[in-house]
Amino acid sequence: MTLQTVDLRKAFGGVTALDGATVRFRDGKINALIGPNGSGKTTYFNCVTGMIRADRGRVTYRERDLTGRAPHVIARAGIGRTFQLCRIFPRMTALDNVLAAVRPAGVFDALRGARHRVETGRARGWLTRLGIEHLAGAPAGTLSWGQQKLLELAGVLMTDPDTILLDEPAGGVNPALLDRIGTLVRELNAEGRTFVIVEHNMDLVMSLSDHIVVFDRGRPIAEGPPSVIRTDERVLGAYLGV
Amino acid sequence: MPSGALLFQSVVLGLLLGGLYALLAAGLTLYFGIMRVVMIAHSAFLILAAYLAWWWHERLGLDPLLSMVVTVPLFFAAGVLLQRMLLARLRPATLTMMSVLLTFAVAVLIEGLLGYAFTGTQRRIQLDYGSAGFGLFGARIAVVKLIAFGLAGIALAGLYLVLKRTRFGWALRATIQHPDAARLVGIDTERIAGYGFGIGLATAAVGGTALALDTTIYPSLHWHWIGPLMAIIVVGGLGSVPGAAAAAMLLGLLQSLLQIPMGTTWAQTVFYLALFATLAFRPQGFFGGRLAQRF
Amino acid sequence: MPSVSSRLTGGAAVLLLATGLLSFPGLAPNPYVLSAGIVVLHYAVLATSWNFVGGFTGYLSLGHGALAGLGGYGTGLLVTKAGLNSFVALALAMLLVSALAVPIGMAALRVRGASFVIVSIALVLILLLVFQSWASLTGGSRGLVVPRPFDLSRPEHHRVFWFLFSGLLALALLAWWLIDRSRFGLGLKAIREDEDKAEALGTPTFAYKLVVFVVSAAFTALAGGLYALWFGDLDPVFQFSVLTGSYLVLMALLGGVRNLFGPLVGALVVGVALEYFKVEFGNTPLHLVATGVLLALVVLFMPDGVLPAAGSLLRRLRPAGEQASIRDVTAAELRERRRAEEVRR
Amino acid sequence: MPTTVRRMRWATALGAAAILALGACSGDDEPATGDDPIVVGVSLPLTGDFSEPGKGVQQGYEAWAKIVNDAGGLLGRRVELKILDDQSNADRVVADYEQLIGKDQVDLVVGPFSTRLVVPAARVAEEYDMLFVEPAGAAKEVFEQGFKNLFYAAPAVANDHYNHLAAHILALPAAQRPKTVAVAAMDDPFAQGTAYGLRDKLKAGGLSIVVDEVYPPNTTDFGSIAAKIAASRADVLIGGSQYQDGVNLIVALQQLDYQPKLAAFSTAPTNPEFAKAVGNKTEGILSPTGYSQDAPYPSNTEFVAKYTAQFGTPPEEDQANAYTTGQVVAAAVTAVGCAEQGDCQRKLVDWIRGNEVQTVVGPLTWDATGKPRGAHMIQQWIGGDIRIVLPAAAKEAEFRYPKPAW
Repeated sequence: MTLQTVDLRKAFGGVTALDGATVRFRDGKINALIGPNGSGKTTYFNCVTGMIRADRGRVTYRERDLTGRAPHVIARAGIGRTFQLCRIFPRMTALDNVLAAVRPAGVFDALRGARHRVETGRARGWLTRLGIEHLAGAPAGTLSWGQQKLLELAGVLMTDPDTILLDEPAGGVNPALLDRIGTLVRELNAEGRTFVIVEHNMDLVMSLSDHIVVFDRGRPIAEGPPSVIRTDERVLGAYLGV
Repeated sequence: MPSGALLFQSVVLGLLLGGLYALLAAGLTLYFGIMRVVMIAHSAFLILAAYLAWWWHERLGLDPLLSMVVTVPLFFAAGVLLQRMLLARLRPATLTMMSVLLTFAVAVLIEGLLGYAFTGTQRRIQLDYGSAGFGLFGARIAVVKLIAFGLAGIALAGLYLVLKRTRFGWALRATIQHPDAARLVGIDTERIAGYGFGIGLATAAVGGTALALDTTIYPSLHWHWIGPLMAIIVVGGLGSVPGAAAAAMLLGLLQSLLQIPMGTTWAQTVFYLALFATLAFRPQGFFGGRLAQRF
Repeated sequence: MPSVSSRLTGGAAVLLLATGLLSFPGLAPNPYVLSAGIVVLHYAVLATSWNFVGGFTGYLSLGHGALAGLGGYGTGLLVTKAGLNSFVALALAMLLVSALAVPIGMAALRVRGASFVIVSIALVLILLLVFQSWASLTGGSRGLVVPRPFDLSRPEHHRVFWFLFSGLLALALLAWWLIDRSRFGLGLKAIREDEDKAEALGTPTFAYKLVVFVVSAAFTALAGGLYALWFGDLDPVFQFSVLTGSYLVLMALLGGVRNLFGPLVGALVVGVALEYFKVEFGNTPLHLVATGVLLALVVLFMPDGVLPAAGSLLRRLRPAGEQASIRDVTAAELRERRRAEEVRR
Repeated sequence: MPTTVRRMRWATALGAAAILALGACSGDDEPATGDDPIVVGVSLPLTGDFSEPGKGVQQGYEAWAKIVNDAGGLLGRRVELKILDDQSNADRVVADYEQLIGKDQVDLVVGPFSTRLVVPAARVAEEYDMLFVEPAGAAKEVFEQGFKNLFYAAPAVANDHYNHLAAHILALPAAQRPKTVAVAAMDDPFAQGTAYGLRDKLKAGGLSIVVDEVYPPNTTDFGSIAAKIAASRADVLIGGSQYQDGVNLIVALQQLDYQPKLAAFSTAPTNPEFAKAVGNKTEGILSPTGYSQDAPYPSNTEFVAKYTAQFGTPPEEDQANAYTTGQVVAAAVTAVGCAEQGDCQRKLVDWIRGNEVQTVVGPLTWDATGKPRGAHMIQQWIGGDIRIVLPAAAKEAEFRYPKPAW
């Protein structure tokens, strides 16, 4: 039914980043992907979204085989993602950053003005919802770190994805904003969007997620609801290096 | 049908030429490995070194090979300065593109200055042993070509030893493979990158001297070299020194052999065809080089 | 939303340009000045055409001289060998070059930056070889003489071609402006800013790049073909010269690649400067030195060009002019973050 | 902050430079001088690929202007040269003549160097109805463009350079006559013209062409071509060379120890640097020449003496060709009695077409396309010196065949 991978494997030179990752996420839920540094979480995201081609294994989403497809194809299949270190288009305005996610329906549609009324309205709507509407005209590079993270999310939401992969949404974010992001994820989830979140902030993970997958050395070692994961010995072992 | 002697002669010439290509391509691929910089000015420095060797011979009457005593350290310093003063100032986000333009500008600058200093006249070192040669299994090998090949071989071997056997080489390889990890273990990557550039340019000094022994030089000659060299580093896999050396020998040999049926001009196209074929079918190159995929 | 003032500036620029283009032939004191003007205008068209790729996607091609040369030779050969009408040949040559740009683009754009530049330079060098060697078709180094399309005296010939080039420039500017404000243009600019990110948002980056490369090639070929009809003598050495491509890059960068009129302004400055260097230092290769130094300075200190630099200068004169410096700081931050990200990957 | 400030400064500086450049380029039209010299415009490749021969041509023109002026000028007016640099570039050469004729309003124009540049330049002159005598466009293509105002000021076009040699070889008894020919020519209209002129005549005479190579002008490595030629063991070697390529090919052949019975190279062997460049292994090498310092024509004696006094060395072929160009123009101007743009140019053209001109390379006449009617002399390196060996009437030494080893 949902996003799943079978035996995903990826090595960089001699270093194995993914070592047979077989994972199935829960549709309509907030999933979390945790694990110690270097356990392959970001590589996993990159393989799922087509940024990196896996050496072996399959990626399927809603019965569709997405293995080896280009990133834009995967994005159009309904999987949106943010990046670990928040990537925006720094020399474009915040509004244009969001509008850049509009997908033209054809050649003539592509040549229509970028600031079309309907889309601009939608884009402003997302900016408003994320609380950065007042910055719509500012070059994105001049926004603060937190504002950039929100802006990136606005861009992803503009593509109207069913599933959203967030790579460390809490990284470098102040507590007030952290709360807002948490609330936002819950709201969006309630509207029917599935989340997969890579995160180191355990408080956020435990309070937010319905289902947790734990990675170690490029493969899942445990999964389950927060209550189970919290007490799993293998997880503790992985984190403590036992 | 070409005779066996001609074929063998062409193989010998191709190998001798390939050696020089290998040395020059090694320098070019070193820069790319260190900084993701496509160093257009590499062949301009090559011609500069050739001019210095020529000048050395012409004015001082000394053997051009001795000019390396001056040019190699000089080029090393120039490489360090080039990296530290110019390339390090570029914004990382646009480094690859802008460095091409910057080194292109340096190449044009060198060409202009060479033209200003020595005019556009073609120059050639006249050596007593310039037309000497000896026979080998029916092929004839010119002494100067053999010296050039020997120089290239020694310089390549030296480069290999520096990279593989010294602490500096270890740091350099670490910088190439993982700049941030290298920084974490206490390597001053900026300085190492500078020295890496110096070594790259020093190979151009050796190559230029080797080139000057047996060919004519003129200021705009560097365009003639940069195309094949860039093709070689792409075919070899951007950033892979052994890959570049292997591709250089192969393409040099191929060029030499193709000259028999196709003539010199068409034979040169082999480099570009290999370049396009590589990018179209195997962008990561044919001899490894994991960097290529992303550039 | 474009503000009223920026619309006014834009309108004034268009008006100024139109007036300049229409009145120059009348003002030129002699045919020489007019012909020198055509050379600059030709550069302006080429630089604007180059800017479809360079400005929108950030891919800097050093090989556009080759596309212009192909347009020129294509037009010339279709006139001389196939006996076509000059302007039919021009249009057909444009289509042929566009078609050829597809496989070239596919090889060059598949991978990122560095390979693109390498291919663009290789394109010039390989075409030089082919057009020199394939003498039975191209005339080789003997050159190709392209017949004049009109039977006019030389000054009249110049005047007609001035207006033809002006029309082509207007067309190129119009097309650039249309793309600039379109969704397609926004996608291209996103590629320039962050190609991975643009693709992650669903933009088919490869197709976008390819399309805009072909559009750029088409305009470049038109400019080259028109030049061939005007100039009459084609020689591979001059048609397929890396230096031509570098002049285009210099012009566009100097003027500002993100600005509609940037390449035009750059062509004006560089074109006039080339003429000036020739007058001042004609007997030496110092024009190369000057070109090199200028290019290096632009790359090091003004990668955004004079127009944006002048714009931010104006902004600084007003009180609230902190934006530019803020952006520099963030760019530096961004760099650190990118680095850190690559470590973890 | 610092970056921004620095950027500003550059913007200002560049803006100022641009304004200066614009100012400097506009409106420096020269006022006509009172005593009204005859201004002769010429564009020469003083930089770029052809800069070396370009300088030779320049010296020839300068010598001509000086000698004419020392003798009182033309029609009582001083001759003044206006020389522009075309950087060996066809775009520039056209702009230059455009400038000379349109802006500077010169009275006469003469030709640039190299066939590649002559054709575009001649078209400008043609379209402004200017007489165009040129010293360097020797390839046959120049005369196939339908130019009506063009004249080549030398004894013969490239294809006819070796006529005397071809006739001599084909006249040899069958037993001695060479059988096989190897040709290597630079991809250049002039160099190919000379080589192919001889090649085609020998082929028509029954010799077989075993190697026929073309190399681009920028070739520096001749190893492979030399290997092919050496492997063919051809009796006759024809090199269509400019200068350095000829030297390189000869050295590469010597490295392979190839010894032909006859070796002919265009232009290279007549260069004063040649012997030193090939390590003095010059024995027997042939070359055509349109000019000899020792030629007995009266104006030549004067030219050699005065040129040597002016420049310290005797003139070479490039200088002589430029001088000849000047002589042809001067003869026409003197005969017609005018030198300015307009109708006068037509009269000058008509006069040259109908008359014979005495020059330092002998008497010259032209056909309707501007092609001179004559052939070159053949020189051969003998005992460390280059001597005229053909035609028999002009020979300074005996033609040596087969040539001694080099």
